Amino acid sequence: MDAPDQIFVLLKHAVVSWFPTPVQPWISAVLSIGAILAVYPMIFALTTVIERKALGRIQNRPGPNRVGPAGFLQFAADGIKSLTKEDIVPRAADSVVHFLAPLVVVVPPLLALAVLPVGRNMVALDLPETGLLFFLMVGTAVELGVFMAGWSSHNKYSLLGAMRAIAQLLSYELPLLLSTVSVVMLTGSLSLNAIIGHQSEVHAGVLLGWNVFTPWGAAGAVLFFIAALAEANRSPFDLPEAESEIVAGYFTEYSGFKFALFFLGEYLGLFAVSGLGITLFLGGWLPPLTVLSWVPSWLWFFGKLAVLMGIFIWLRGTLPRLRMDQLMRFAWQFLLPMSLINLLVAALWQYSTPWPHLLRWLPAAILFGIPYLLYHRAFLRQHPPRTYRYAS
Amino acid sequence: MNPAAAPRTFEVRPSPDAADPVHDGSLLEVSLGPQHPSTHGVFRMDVVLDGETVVKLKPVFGYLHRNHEKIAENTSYLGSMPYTDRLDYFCSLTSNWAYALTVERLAGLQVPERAEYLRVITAELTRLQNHAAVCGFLLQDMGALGTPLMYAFRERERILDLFESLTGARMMCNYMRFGGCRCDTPPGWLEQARSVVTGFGAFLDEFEALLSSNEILLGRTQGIGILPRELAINAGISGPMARASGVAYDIRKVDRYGIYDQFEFRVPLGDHGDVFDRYMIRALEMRESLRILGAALQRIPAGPVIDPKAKLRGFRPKPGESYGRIESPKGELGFYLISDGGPNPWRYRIRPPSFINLTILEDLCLGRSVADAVVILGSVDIVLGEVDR
Amino acid sequence: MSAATLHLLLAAAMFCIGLAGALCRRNAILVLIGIELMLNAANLNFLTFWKYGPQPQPLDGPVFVLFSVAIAAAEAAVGLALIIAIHRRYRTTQLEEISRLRG
Amino acid sequence: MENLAKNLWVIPLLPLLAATVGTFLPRRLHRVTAGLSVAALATAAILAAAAFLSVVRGGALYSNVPWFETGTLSVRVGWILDPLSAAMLLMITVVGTLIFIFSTGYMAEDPDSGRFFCFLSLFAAAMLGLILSNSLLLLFICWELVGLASYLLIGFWYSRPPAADAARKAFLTTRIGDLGFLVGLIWLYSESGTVLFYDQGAGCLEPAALSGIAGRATAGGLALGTAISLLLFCGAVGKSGQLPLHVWLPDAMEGPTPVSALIHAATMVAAGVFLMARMFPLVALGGSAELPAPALVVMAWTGALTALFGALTAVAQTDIKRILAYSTISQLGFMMMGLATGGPAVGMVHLLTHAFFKALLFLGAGSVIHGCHGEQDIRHLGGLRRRMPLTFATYAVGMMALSGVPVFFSGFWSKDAILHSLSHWAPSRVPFLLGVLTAAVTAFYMTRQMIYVFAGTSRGPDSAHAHEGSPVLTVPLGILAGASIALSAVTTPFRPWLEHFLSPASTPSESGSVWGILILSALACGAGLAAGGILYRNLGVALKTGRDPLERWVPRMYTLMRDRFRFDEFYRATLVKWVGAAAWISAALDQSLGSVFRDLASFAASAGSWLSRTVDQGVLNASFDDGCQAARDAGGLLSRTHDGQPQRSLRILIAGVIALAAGLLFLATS
Amino acid sequence: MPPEPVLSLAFAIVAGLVLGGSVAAVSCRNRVHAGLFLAVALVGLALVFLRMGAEFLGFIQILVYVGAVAVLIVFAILLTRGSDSAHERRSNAPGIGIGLAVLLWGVLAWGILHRSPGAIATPSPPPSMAVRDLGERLLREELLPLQTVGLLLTAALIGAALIALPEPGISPRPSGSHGSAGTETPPSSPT
Amino acid sequence: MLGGGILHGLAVTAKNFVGSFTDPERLVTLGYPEERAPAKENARQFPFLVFDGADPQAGLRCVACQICEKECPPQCILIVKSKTKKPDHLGKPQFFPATFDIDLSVCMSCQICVEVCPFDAIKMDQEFELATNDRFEGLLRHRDQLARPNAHFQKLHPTDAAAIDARRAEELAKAAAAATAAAAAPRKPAPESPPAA
Repeated sequence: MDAPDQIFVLLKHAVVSWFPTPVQPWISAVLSIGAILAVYPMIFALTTVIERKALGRIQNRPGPNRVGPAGFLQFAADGIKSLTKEDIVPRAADSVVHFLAPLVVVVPPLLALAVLPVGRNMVALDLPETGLLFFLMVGTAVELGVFMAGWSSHNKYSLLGAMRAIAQLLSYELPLLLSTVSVVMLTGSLSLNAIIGHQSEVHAGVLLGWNVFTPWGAAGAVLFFIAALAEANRSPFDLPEAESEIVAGYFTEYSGFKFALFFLGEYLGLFAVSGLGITLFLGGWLPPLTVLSWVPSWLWFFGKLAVLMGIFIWLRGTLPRLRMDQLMRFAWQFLLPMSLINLLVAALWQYSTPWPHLLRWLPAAILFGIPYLLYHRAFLRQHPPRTYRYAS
Repeated sequence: MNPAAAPRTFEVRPSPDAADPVHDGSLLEVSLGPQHPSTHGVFRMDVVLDGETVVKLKPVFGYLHRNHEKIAENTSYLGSMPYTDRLDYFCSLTSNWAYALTVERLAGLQVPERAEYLRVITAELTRLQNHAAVCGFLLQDMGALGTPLMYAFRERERILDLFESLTGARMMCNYMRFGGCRCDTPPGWLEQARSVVTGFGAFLDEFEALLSSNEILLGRTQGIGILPRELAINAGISGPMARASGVAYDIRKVDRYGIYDQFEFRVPLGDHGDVFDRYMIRALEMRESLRILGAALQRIPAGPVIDPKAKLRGFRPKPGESYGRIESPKGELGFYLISDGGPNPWRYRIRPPSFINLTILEDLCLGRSVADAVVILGSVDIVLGEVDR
Repeated sequence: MSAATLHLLLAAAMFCIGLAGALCRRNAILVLIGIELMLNAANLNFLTFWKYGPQPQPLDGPVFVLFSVAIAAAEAAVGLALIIAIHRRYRTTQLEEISRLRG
Repeated sequence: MENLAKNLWVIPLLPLLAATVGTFLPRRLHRVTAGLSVAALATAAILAAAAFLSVVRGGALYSNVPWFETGTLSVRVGWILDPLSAAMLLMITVVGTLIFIFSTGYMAEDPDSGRFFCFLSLFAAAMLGLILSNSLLLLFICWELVGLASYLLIGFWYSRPPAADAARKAFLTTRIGDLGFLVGLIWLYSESGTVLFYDQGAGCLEPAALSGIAGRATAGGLALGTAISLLLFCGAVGKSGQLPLHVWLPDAMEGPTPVSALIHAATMVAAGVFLMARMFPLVALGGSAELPAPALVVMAWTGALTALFGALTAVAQTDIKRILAYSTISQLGFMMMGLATGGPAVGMVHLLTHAFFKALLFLGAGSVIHGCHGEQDIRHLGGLRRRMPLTFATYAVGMMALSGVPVFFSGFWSKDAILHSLSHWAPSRVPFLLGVLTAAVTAFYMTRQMIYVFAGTSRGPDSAHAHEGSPVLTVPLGILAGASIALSAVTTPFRPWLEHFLSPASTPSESGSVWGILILSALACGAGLAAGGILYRNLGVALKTGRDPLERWVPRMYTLMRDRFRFDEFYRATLVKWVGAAAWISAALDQSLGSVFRDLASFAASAGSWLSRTVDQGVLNASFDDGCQAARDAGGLLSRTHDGQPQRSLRILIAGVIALAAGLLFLATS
Repeated sequence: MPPEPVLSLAFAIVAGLVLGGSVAAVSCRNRVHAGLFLAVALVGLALVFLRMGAEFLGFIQILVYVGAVAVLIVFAILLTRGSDSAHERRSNAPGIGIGLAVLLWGVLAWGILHRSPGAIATPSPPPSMAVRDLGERLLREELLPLQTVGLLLTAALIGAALIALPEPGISPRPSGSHGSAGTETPPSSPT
Repeated sequence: MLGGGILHGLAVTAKNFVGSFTDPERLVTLGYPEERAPAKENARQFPFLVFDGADPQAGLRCVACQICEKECPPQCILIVKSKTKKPDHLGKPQFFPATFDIDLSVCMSCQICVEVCPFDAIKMDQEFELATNDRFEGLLRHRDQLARPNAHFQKLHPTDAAAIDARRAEELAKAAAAATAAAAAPRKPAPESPPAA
């Protein structure tokens, strides 16, 4: 009945069942790993092209349009180029660490992607107890990789970039974690599948109970994605690689394939954290309307991912970058308090379950509204509207 | 042992002067440039950083030095004209004008009215495209990934199209001549210019919607790189930079050169003198330029474009000296010439606004972060062709 | 040899390696690294007894480890902050050069 | 009634709110803050009066509420309104309100007075909370808050080093007592399982718990109740300035005078006495009339010594506020004595009466200081009787109350009650004699002060131009003076209403002995007054020599008293030295232990090198120098382990750990 | 479930990782390498935890130690660079330290191997760790310690921030002529 | 409102994103090798030498007067005057450049040579795709490479060319008239006078 939905699951079962029982778990794992290794880098490749094209369009340019149909094979050209470029290791660099750094940056996002449920019954590594924790854990390893890259290059720009990156990653880790905590709190589980399951209840006939449709979920999603942008070094938080200031940050001294690996790692990280956001707030692979449940679940997941990527590209094409102190202040003075408030809102939401719906929104509106107004006032005090006079 | 085979290991040895914080490692000395994505050409800032805070900044330039003044002293008066294009290669027409103005004063040439109008039109168009591009570059330095820059360039291209059809080149226009302009407008040029000017107004609205209320931009630019009014005056700062610090100094108003006294326009002034004011002053000046352009394109008379007395070959002004200055988009651009009656100027000297405006860079950047230094540099609006000459 | 013994031996070895580091290194941060290793060896011991040992309460070991991890994090933060402050003041992180407090 | 008990928390909350609001008010609105504080405390006073009346009508009541629950532990707090707290409540709010009103005049010119009133309100709130709490925990929190507030207030002029030092001293000294208090508190909690005083039979001061404590002994043979009581008494000693820990009290005069009034009359020092009164069921555990509980004996002796010490010290002081401070110490000793010998009612009555007239005296002193532009040295004052008649009159009332001038002044009656209970105290007669002596000395030094300040002619430029303050300053004085006199109506032994109210069970004293003690007490007072009057009658002449008349009479004694019996010097010479010595010893131990190790190591190395040398010479025929060099190398290598590094200590520690572990294992396996 | 072999290959690998990482972390001359090896050792330890079925703790281990502590350490190394050469000077009496450590290990190993092996090796039913149970335990029985630890962490955070904040007056700004900054100039270490 | 500016900016970029598909005014980029901007008559790149008629050698207008060589600001022109003479379009014997080299790697396209040339012999070409591997010889243009027929000039700069051609025709006619008026000297046939445009 739901053949398109479960097609990959069935396919895998079919393939696995060809093998003798003792090796079946291994085959299953290999297949899952293979799928992750095939799908996400492919999406990465496509995303780079689409991003460049979309940025071009935002900037009134056509974007890459030479290689392949409408330029869509550009990634292949880029890949071949980066593979064939000379791999330059600075003489002063710490060559072993320099070599390992891109690997340390690429592997954790791949691991993290393994626990993301991309569709019904489609998760490579199901950790019913600790799925979310595993995800957050592997995310932290990236910091070390970034540091290794920046330090081993023996370049001042790299060092500055690495310092910025670590400060940024450490600071935004906190709001990211705290905004996921609200979900965990209300779901009562660290399992990503359980979190999706929790969001599957039907409200008002059509809308599913995605977390983003609750006040704490909406705010949490916004906070989460802001922090996710920073964790993934995306504009406007791309300070660690701010080219106008520190050339390319921690991977200034990388070239060729290693550079491509950093690029890959960054995008995989973005996918992973976006996928987590989808799972936590946007209902994972659940459709938005019950009438649309005939669409395969994995399509929903990847569709949501695509929409998120589109928004990220859009943001990247619009916003200037923050300064380091503003970045840190934003994390500690805005995101962190707000995510703490969000926790409070989530708790209130939980305790106000018997209340009428409109009344349940009220505390959230107040709790978010007042700090928002305060921030607004503070901003206005710092940046009052200016008028200009003219010489007589 | 072969001395050429240097050891592969690299060790940061403490300098003998251990008290020097640069060498004991607490400060970081970084050379931004001359090949750095944000230095607007081959400019270099030797920056000493404490963390990310600039504690010392030394502007280093000269990488683009072309011996312009000495070449001009060994070239005919006319032969220097194309070189002025290359001073400020964003604004070749205003450089042309400044040089032509100076030589005209030296030689006592009159400029026909149509030529004056053409000069005003091209100069204001130059101002438009320069300011638009500078605002774009400023945002680029802030990491806006080129979107505002691309919008600015889209409009700039339209203006460059106008220049190309008028002068034959998009950037190295070489258009002015002593006593007028090299050639008259091609047919349909004025209409095209009017439509470009109209479109530019719409572009400005969009540009300001994109940027002027953007919180990140406000945060990045307000209160940054404050240039006090006194310092601006004492350091001889001119152009939008001085006006952003509240110095009411616009040579179009002060000198009323050309026919600027026939146009209505205002000179916007800032009160804070920070990066945001410099950006906004440029945006407001573009609006004023649009007013001038509208009027000039409306009123331009027919007639010759060059003084018939002007000689192209064998141009030898009588001995004397003159200083001519105009309000270039970057500030006061002045030429100083001494003629000994020969075919070449005896002394040829330029007062480039970019260079003078750059001198206070360290004052603006000290105590701010590298990111601010880059933005401040972007707001100064320099072109290295003019700085290094 | 039982699994418990093996794990305990591993923990002991880790502890002693950390100890050697804490005893021998001159740099304060490296000493801190040794101390971290010792702390983690203790954690391993707790878990070993939780897993293989007699259990008065089922979750004693993990709870203890959790607290130990939290406190270790605080310790590391404060320790490193101290080292950085000392570095800023005396421009060294060598233990024997930081001797202002010696009698 | 129930409502009243449930809503008692409003009373401390009012000043607390005033403090909170005042904190957030901008500095320039300090008048608003002051007004708010006065209004809050005045409202609290009205509520307190209502509460007092209800207690008079209906007796004690309390209410407990759960505060928070952590896991299996549930912490409950509660409010209690019994005669003890009701009387204290009324006293604190009334006296406090008057002091607040006085402060609005006194501090009017200080730009920081907003802060001052915030602290004052916090002080009052903490004290009220302390009075009302039915829970050791809450009481302790308020206790510490009182300490904090006093620290803030004493150091209010924190830019003046003496003020900052005094604040620190007060904080640290009381902290020593608090340490004992905390230990006692925890002990009590662990023994009784509750922190509530009264909880329908389950509270720690109720018979069930007390009987559980009674009869049990600690490791040293001390009764459990006594041990806990003594620990709690440590806190009271610290807070109430009893003998070894009194040193902070005089120094606390560095704060603004209204603060001194508040600390010495109504709040801080009263806390200790109040604590002992509150805990009296526990303190008196296991005692009888013939053989009082050991804790009570300690208290009585401490009080007696403190009383005499304070009085004697006050005799030789020259700072108007210091005299009062030592008199407070002395009176606190009286209270402790009364508490220990006659039960809580006796001590508390003196506490209440003393609160009024001591507040009166301090505010009077404040008025004098205010009128004399900050001059505090009585040698430079004088002749103020004519210049400040109102202050003089009220001050005289306060002085007579404190001295115990018979019949009309409440101090006489309350002191008399204490002397009376002392005279019946079974263990010893000495405290009684000390008490009588103290009473005489009290009258003496107060006379001395009066003469110095108000009589004769002015001896300084500031007192020459003294003037009476505004009504804001004088009206509270008048009210307090009236109260000091009026209170005698309810404290006489013939109609001891207050005493009965506080402790209905206390037995009425026999009238015969009453008269004896009354007369004795009046005689003592009269002797003191007379001695003072005679000795200081020609003060102006006497001071020409630059020496106090008493100093001429008993110079050595006078010096000793002037130097406060050299307590501070004693502490400096002992405690501080001891700490230093301990540090020195441990350092020396460190050194010598290291040397021992080093010597052992080098001896081993020498032995090794001797061996190697022998082998060298014998077998390899190597030179003597080589052997020495080897020895030096080895010794040097080993001695490098002792270069004054933290790691050296770590090494020794680890060696010890290894030895210990090996020994234990060896013992365990064998 | 079959009883797992005592000395499995997996254990050998993770134990090797732990021990190798530890040894390298304390013996590396390059400080940053030492920090990175610490991370390796701690990851190895996390793997040991995972093998013991303490998933949650293993992840927490990596989250806290690798993600925070190790990064902090290398960051601190970076911040304090330049005070002395990037490479460590020779150790502080390595013989004694190593000797003591080996001795201690010997004693401990002796104790582990000989001290009532029965008490340790009695395998009780293999415990499992449900995160929910852990949370319940923490929030019910251990709430007070948990709050205390929270307080401690907050205090540590604030304290660390305060300590690491640059003291006014001794920041090494080259203000004009160096060394004339004031009386607060740090004493230069004797050579 | 806080964040409003960012939303504003997002709206603008969204408008541009959509506009780049729908509004040709926004998407102004040309796909260069295939698409080219319309040629502008005034556009100038590098100089070339105009010759009349079919024979680049015979019809070269340049008389090797060397004014351009002297006026050229970067001095990228090298002219060696011929030893012999050849008749110009009016039949007057003139020198001609034995060598006429322009180093395009030096030339800065300023058009001053064109302006100072009294013979309308040197004009600006619009060719710009000159990339070469050889930066010395590859960009050094010799006389024969520089020579372009007048038709080329007419195509590039029609207005200019028409005026010049008219003037030259006039001169020719004047010269012819003078010749007929003089009538003494045998008439030298002018080399194929160009047809007037």
